[in-house]
Amino acid sequence: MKRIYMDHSATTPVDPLVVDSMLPYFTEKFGNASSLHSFGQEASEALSTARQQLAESIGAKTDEIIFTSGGTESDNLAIRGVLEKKNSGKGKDQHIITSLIEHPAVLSTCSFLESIGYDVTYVPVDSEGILDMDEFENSIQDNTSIISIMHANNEIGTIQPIREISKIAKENDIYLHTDAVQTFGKIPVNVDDLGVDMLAISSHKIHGPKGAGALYVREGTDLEPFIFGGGHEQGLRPGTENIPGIVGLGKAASLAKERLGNDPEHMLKLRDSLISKIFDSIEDVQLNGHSEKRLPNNVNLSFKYAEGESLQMLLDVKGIAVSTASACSSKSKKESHVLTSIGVDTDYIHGTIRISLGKDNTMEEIDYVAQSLKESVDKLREMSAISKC
Amino acid sequence: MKRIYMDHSATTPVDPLVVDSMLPYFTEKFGNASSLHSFGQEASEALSTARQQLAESIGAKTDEIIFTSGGTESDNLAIRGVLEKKNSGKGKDQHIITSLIEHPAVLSTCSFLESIGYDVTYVPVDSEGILDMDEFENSIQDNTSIISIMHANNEIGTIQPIREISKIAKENDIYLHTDAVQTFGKIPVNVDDLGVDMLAISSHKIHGPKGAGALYVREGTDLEPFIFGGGHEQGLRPGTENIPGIVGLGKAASLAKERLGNDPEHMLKLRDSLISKIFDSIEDVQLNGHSEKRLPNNVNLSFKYAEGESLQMLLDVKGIAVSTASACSSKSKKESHVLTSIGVDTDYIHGTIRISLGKDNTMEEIDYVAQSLKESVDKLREMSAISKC
Amino acid sequence: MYSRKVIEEFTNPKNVGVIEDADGVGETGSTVDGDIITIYIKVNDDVLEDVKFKTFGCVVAISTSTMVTQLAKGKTIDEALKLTNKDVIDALGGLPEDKTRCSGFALVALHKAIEDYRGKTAD
Ligand SMILES: Cc1ncc(COP(=O)(O)O)c(C=O)c1O
Ligand SMILES: Cc1ncc(COP(=O)(O)O)c(C=O)c1O
Ligand code: FES
Ligand code: FES
Repeated sequence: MKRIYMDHSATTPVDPLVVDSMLPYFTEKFGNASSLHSFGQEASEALSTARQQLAESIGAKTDEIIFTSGGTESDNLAIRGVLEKKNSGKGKDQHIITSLIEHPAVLSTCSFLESIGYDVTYVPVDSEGILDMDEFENSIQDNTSIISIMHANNEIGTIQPIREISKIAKENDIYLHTDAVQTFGKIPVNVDDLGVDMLAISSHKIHGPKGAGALYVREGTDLEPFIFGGGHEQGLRPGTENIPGIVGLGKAASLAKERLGNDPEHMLKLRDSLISKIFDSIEDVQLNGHSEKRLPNNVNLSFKYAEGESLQMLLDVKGIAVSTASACSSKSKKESHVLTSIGVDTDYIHGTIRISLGKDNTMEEIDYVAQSLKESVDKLREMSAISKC
Repeated sequence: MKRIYMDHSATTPVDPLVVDSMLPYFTEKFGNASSLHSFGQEASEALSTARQQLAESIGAKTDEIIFTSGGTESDNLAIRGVLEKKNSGKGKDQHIITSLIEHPAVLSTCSFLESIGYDVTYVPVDSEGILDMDEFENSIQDNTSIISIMHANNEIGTIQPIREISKIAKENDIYLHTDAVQTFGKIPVNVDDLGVDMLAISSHKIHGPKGAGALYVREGTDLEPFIFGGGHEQGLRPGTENIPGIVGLGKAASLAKERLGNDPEHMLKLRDSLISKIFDSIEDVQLNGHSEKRLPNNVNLSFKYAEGESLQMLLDVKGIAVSTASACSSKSKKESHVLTSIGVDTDYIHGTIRISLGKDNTMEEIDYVAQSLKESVDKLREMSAISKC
Repeated sequence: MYSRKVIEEFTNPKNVGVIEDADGVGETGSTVDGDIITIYIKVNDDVLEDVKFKTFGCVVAISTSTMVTQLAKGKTIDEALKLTNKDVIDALGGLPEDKTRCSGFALVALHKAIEDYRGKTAD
């Protein structure tokens, strides 16, 4: 059976060009970048090249890039790095502003910080997932040290007005971090245009390898590490550098940048076609998230009378991979905090799936998926104890 | 020029069998292990297999293995995980025991913990690098929460009496963590024989890929995570799992276990031959570390009147890769804390190199290295302002 | 990390050795720090006719030593005193930033050798 992958927000296949770029660094140029000998120099040159590639792709300087093990670590480093630095000797009288719909990498970090004495405000969003700007502005305090607002949401694809948020952050002289894990490669991500001080990237979401990520840290932003060891990555991220992973991330980033003119447009066409096909053929369905300020590859749908996990599994049997909520929480059946925050109706909330497109999906696949989705929803509704039928 | 790599304690080339095992997980079986669909299931099965391979190789149960991004992260998790757990609400009145010659992953973690209010004892070692057992026992306090002593040292290769240390830890009901990054694959590493509660492993030191590592956590050992996000790895290590990296680590671990009967013996022969050749041909040289309780692949030498970095570079020009101290610190010319702790003479300390052998080194290479080392030492001594000549 | 020029100078250093009847000798560093540089000069009519070095130290210590001797040789004492750290580093095609500390030692040794010579001739 031909399988169709439409869960690119969970992870992406590695681009064959990226794999090729990585291969020499496993068996031939395998040195430790800290070593002075020729093997080490090969590794450290590869590291520099990757840093340059990544920096260029987001409009940063090379020494503003800190390589990490992934998006989660980057988010942890941004928030905790700033607090730890400001904290030195000053106690925990610091305030953090974030949103209710952040990824667990940010939310769990914040709730840990709350548990050890920091003060956190979780700003709500409207019914399409856009940050409530009034509440945001009102939440600013004298002791606010960092604002962390994601660039786009991983479940519903809503894109936040980071530039406006940045203006307010700057007026108040507060560091702004954004989690760009879902936007990089799908919409333009330029650190100066966005006006952010920190920005998190994850390699495996942009056709790079898992196990690599980066944090952009604007020059002059004072951070402390939160993992301790040798002084790698400007003292901010210790541990022998994952050279093949970082090389892959660098390559993936420059490919993503190159393809920004084509891939997103292609995905957008597929997305809008899928949405209209579904709305044409299925009743009692709603699209969650924003109609325009939305990732070009995100389709988040809620069906009445059809449970999400069951729907996802029926599609899986047909060879179609989609997600119920975000992959992270799909093993533990809890209501998605994102869907709750945008106020999805209880009738709908349990029937939610996320379809996230990739550059290699085709219109043919869209047709098959729309068709399969209709069949599956029908089937579940027939079975359902609460459907109209 | 044929190059000879003798810096295996810094990092190792990935075994081609390991690369092969990883390849399918980049482009075909690329799913996110948290996803419920078939792509996710492939990933999660790979994760289980790797966990089983690693567990078997150290005599652990599968759910005692937490995958991390490397040895540094594993060490951080072990120490901070225990303290954080015990800490909940209780303040920082806890004591940590470690040694003076640990890797920076442990030492920097401890000095960070000291800086935020924890109490740390750094137990000294004797002139061959063995922990001072009397001082160790005397350092135990009522509030000692964790003991972290490395299995073998990365610079001088001295193997610690972990079993004896474990007995004392158990008598006092204190968790024992050991950093086995340098021993795994070189001497038997079995968590029950060693009697440890936690044990750190790094993939790239055992012919696995960089960017993967593991922490063994004995059943019943209470830990908190120190990175926050989704609930991966039993809630102890969030972030999308690095499947290719973990698959590679699993494969590398089972290969290392299989080859334990042959590889170490081979390295031992090369090691002893190299040492005797050097002592036969060069004057004013000393071997640092223990004569017997020593890694089979470690040769740490100090030469009078010949500076280490210069020596390393002359060898590099001849195509031979060795290290000056540990790769981690070789970029900043500071005296090695390990060499200082075992009391190496100032006449000798600056003339130190570490030669660390691998399973693929040959006796022919040993001859060439011994010869080249003699030439290089002679050359530097001729140039030296403080030699006898 | 090191430029090709540095490696070349380091592996094939010129002017290594002792001038037995030197007119001036200058030494910097200490065994405790792990670097000692000694520079010997032979002066004829205010010109540094010969300059030699002996160095125990890192790649930078050795390559700057040989470069300083090469730059100074044939110059008048005044010209030699005008040599800067930057001249030495440029002649080596640059040095890593974290090594700039030790790059100055050789020049200091040369200055000390000249001082030593002037001290002697002042008598
Ligand atoms: C918005 C967002 N932030 C952070 C992450 C975490 O990234 P990683 O899985 O690389 O740790 C993800 C993906 O899981 C994400 O979608
Ligand atoms: C003893 C020891 N512990 C920890 C580490 C850190 O491991 P990694 O580089 O995988 O973070 C190393 C190697 O650098 C080591 O030799
Ligand atoms: S019936 Fe299975 S999750 Fe509710
Ligand atoms: S002269 Fe001391 S490190 Fe270079």
